[in-house]
Amino acid sequence: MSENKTKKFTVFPFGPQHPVLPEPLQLKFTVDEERIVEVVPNLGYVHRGIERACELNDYRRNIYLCERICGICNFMHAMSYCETIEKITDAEVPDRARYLRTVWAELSRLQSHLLWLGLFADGMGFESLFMQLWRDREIVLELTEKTAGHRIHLSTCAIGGVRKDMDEKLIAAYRSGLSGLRRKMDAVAPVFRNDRSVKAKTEGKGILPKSRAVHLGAVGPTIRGSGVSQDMRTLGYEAYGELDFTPITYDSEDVYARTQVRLDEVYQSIDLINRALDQMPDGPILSKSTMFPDGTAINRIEQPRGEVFYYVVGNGTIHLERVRIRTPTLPNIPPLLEMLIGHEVADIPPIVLSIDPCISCTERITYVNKEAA
Amino acid sequence: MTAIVLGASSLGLLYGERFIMTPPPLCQTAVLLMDFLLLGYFLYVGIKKRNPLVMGLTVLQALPMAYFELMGWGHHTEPVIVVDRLSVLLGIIINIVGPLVCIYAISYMGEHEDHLGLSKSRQGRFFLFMLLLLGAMNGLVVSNSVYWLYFFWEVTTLCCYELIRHDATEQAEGNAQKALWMSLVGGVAFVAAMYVGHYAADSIAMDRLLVAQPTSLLLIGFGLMALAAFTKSAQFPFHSWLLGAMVAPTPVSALLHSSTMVNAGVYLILRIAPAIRGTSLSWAIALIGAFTFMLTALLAISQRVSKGILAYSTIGNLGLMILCAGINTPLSYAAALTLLLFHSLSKGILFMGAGIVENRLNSRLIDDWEGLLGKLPFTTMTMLVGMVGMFLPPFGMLLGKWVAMDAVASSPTLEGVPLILLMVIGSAATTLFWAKWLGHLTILPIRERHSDPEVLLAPYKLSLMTLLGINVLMSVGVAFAINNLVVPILVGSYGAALTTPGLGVNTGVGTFLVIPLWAAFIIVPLIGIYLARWKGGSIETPYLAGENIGEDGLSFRTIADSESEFKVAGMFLDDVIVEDKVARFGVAVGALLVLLMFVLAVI
Amino acid sequence: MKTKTKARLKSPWVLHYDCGSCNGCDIEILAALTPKFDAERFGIVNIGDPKQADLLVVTGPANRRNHRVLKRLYDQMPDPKVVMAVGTCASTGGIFHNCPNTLGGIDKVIPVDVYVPGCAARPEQIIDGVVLALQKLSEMSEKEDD
Amino acid sequence: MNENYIVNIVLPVLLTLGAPVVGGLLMGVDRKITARMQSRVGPPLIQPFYDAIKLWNKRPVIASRLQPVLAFSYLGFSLLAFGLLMFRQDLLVIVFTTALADTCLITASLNSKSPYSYLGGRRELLSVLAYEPVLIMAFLSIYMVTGSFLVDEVLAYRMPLLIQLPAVLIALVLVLIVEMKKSPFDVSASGHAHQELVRGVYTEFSGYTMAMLELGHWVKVTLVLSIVTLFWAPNLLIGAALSLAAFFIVLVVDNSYPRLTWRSMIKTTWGVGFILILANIVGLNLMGVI
Amino acid sequence: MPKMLWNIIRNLLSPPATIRYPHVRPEPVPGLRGRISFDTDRCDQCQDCERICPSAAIKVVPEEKRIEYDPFRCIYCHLCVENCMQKAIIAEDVVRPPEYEKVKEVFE
Repeated sequence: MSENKTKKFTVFPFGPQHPVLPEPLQLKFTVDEERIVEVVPNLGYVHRGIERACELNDYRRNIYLCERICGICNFMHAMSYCETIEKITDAEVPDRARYLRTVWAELSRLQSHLLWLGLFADGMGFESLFMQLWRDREIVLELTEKTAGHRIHLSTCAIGGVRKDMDEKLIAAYRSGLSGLRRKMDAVAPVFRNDRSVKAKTEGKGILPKSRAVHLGAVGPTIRGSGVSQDMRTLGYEAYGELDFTPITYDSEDVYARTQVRLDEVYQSIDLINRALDQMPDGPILSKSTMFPDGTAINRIEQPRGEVFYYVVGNGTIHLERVRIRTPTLPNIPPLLEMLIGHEVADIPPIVLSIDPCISCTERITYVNKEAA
Repeated sequence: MTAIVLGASSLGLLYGERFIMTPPPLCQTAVLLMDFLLLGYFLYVGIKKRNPLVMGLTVLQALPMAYFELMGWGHHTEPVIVVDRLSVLLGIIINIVGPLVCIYAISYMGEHEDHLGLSKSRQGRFFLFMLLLLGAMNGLVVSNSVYWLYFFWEVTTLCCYELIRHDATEQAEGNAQKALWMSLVGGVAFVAAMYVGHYAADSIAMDRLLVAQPTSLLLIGFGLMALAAFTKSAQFPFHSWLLGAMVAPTPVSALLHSSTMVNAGVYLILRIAPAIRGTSLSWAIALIGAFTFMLTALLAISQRVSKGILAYSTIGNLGLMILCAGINTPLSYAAALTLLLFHSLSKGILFMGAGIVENRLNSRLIDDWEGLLGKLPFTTMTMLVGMVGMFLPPFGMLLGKWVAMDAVASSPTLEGVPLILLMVIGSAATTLFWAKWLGHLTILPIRERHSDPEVLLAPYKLSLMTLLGINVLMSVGVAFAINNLVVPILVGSYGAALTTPGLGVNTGVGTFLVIPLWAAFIIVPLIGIYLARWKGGSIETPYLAGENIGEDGLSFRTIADSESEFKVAGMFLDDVIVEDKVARFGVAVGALLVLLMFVLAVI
Repeated sequence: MKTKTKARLKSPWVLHYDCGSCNGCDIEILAALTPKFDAERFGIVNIGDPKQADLLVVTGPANRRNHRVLKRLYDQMPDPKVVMAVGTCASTGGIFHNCPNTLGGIDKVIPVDVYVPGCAARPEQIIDGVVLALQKLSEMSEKEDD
Repeated sequence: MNENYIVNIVLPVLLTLGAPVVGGLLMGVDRKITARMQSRVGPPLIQPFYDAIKLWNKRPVIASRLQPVLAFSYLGFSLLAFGLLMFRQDLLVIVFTTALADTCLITASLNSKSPYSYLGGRRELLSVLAYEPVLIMAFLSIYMVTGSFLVDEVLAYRMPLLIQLPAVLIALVLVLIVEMKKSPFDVSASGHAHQELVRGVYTEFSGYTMAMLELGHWVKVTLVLSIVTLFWAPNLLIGAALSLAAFFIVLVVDNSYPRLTWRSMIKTTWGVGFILILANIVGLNLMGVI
Repeated sequence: MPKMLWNIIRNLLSPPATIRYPHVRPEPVPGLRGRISFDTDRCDQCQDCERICPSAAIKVVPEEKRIEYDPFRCIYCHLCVENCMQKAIIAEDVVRPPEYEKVKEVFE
């Protein structure tokens, strides 16, 4: 009976307010029964106009504005902004400041990855795992708080260096805190690596073939999970060049691979911080520069979610001519749309979360996918 | 008019004990003559439509019949007509539901022909076959002579064929021929059974065959009859004709599914069941029934067409009855009878309701029936009650299913286990497809729009309400129904299995508290209505992740601030249950099981 | 205290909506639910469905696109309900005061009962804010009875 | 007043009315233990009651005129099923009555025109499909041992059912997981961990309709736990301990698994459940017990 | 065997990680970026803080020797504290409590 084959689809909005998404992002799903046939993303709920505000502000105040592009990778945004300005003004960053920045950048990454692993667990419906990871994440937050007096925003980066120094006590606290964290991660890691039910949720889901990942321009753990060794830290900015860093990649191209990349990077970050603390030289932490930025610079660094790109044009005044920021979630959205097709509604949270969407980073444009729309 | 007379007379028969009659030989000759006429017509159809299957099967029964007749074996058939309590139960079903469907058809065919834009009404022909079918069914359930039984059997085949092809479309023609050849397979089996009866018991009178010493040969005869029954009751592997029958106008389906045709098969199995108690044949019959029940319940989930669901549900319930008949204990026999009675009553309502909706909405897809409760409140309410009546307590159908479960559970463990497994899965799947349909029909619009009030023709209302009334009354007074309709049948061959003490029905292993359940069934929603009145509440827009638009809240804002309406579609799981594949599997397993049945009969 | 009011105080179900925040407050709200702070001790559950929520927790400044979502969510919450603006930017716009697409604090869109300062607000502050919000809820509840 | 009258009428009625209270307390215990497993303190024990009272007193908002009626019917029929158990009636009728209650819930969630609620309702249907056959099979195996579906007779059976039907009890724990909407089978709605379907089947309920659903849910959980209690019928105290143990196991399972899909739910409940029950029945048969 | 099992059992048997705020208020970390207040006696109305403040939460009115500070606009970066030549901005290690109203603090 041909009549029996006439299909009707269910169409529903996923977001902007949705408990699985901590941030407003709308995905309009068309599903056949529970199988996804079409996804249309709808962004812009967080659009604030930060780039424009950056041009209005005193360029020194922008550090704090850029920091608040995203509360999760806040330090990296501030650092990237400072680095770009430093590139324009040819400011020399003291060695100790470079190491401190590296330490804090990796601390941010730790915080972000632990947060993500927790949210991912929550998205899978694994509440106890979520709670456990967020409990362990508090160690990192305590370190952040001890460093800068605040749990989230370090606000320690300044043009030409950093605002705060670390004393011996703090370094000791870092060392013991991180080794405690490593122990706690050892207890949780097998759940992500070997647990059969978690594997059932992640393995084979959200496949992003290597060629498509390159073609669509995925970044960060998303592309590293597809076996492409692309990591801005290999550029050796700040102290990374001296820390013997190699990117982590996995080849299975699915949600599982992306989870493993992030899990491994947690350990890697702990190692990097420890190594940076070992090698940290003494000396000043800030070099003052009085020159207003005049010129153009670009800067690429690796955020927890991938490559962030800063482009700043200064015109020799206190205001900047143009600030352009491309955050890692934006290039990861086209791959996300491809990953989702053909999977079930139940797979939406793990797959959507597997690119670690940071909408508040991405907010600057409304993105239209011509293929899907 | 005929309807009322028929109904009344069958009720009258209820209080007679056993009615035996042998018509004069002239009648028998007439039957013989008509039989060959019928076969001649089938042959003509086969030749005209160039359908070798029909031709072959017709010849395959005409020639043996002629030989049988020439040898004069068909005359030890006294008494020709025996009316016992089983016949009476069937008679009641046929003569209550059947005429109601005919009354319904008066309105329906009018609308239907308006719809098709026919210049010349073909209703005369239609009602001729409808009534002929009812008559044949009546004849079928009272015939004692296998010969007469066979004749009426073929008459129902004829009526069925003619009714299915009534609309004269290509599809109708094809499906009618499919129905024809499958029924003819049953005819062939019947003729073979006659030979077997003759050789094994030297008689083709049912009552003698049933009490004869059961030899292997006789069991094969019963197996052949069961095979004939499977074709009529559309069990696997012969399920497809009943699905094809949906192309006919709805009253045909209503009649075929509820009171006639398909019941013929169940009737035949119920008839032979006492004779095959405790044999492996009986178990094999039960297995086929159980298998059909399970598989059709799953297949019904995958159906988008309303009549398709109903058709699979019919096949499944017939399977359940055959399962019960096959288990062949007093309890299971009672279950089969209860199911038979209530299935007819409920299915009639559903088909009639579905027909009305189809005429109004111009669609048979249940996805299009979304929110019907707001559009056609009367018909939908009736259908909802009919649906609830199919699978939920405290209605009679569920009572029957419950007795069936008790019965299956009481069968010997190792034989019972596969049956139980098939049955519980089928039963859960039944809940699934009914409940999802039920829910889909009740989707209410956010704002109550004042649409035109539903206008229903009087015959529609009359037939729907009467049938619904009878269904509910019977379900409430199920104790009465069981005591008067079911238990007397049991007393004859099995001994009573069901007792109806006080408030409920007792099977000896469990109690179904009919009256308290009914009381709760009525009181709980009433309290609910009262509570809803008291608490009230404003109707609000649905949750759409905060992006609703407008008062209706039926669309949401999406990319580039465009509007998009959200949609919900039914659940069919047809990526899991691929109809063609599952049906093919069913036919294959069904065929194997039929083979197994004969093997077991021989052993 | 009446049972009704007490039950309301003991069971604030939270609907969290992120208007345009930097995620800082959002993760702190989540952190308030996790073991170290465990807001569930007070019956707080992050329910995610406006129809069942009592307490709307908003982070980030309202902007030209999401203000209608915020309004709709607020409207969909049945009374009695309280709104908590968490973080500086939800209160006034904060650091995003001069961003061209923001409208400022969420009180431009919906009435706000409690403002929680901080950038990002700490879980302790959020818990304090909930306590304040509940006091307001209790007043509302008692006023309703009069 | 004679004693029979008390035992046969008054006690069951009281117990039935007490079911929501017991269920609520169990939910409180659930939240407390779950919290402790996540190294949290957790809400007070009577938190579920606060929730329910609060919900009851919220401003009524409904999704359709039918919704509150069906929501109450869900509660009413759940209570009816529990009442039938307390009146020591037929086990199969109890299952069918819970199916009636479930149908009310599902219809209520389907009829509120909303995508999330609709998807949730469908999944709820699938979870009924997952647990109902296993539950019926479990009852059939009880019947095979005791020779009756009447709870009365099961209670009077000479030895604890657990001794003969240990595997059936494990299958019942699976049912309990589905019934309690716990991970890994919380596909239709989940209490805590965030659902892709928001609140799934509960999405469109709020205020008093939601309160009734909560109560109905508690009653159903209590019902399944009471059935577990039957497994040590000679001494119902031990039975109660047994059911609490089952309850605890459900919590442990809830906290050690993520949510799986409905496919794996049906595969697990049917696969594991049927195999356990069939193995048990066939085993008993081979040993000549039944 | 699920890998999470041992974790939850360990959690069940060990005391909870909750700090029981607000019944127990933990000691603030040294250097906590908490609320700020202005010492008007030391302030020389240079307006450095107003210029440096990223969220424009401070407004100095030199004519009236008045400082308006909006704690609901402040992002607590303590940039003003560091940059104040006169050390007139006092940083406390207590966080600003929530309020029903957005009140501006005025120092005169």
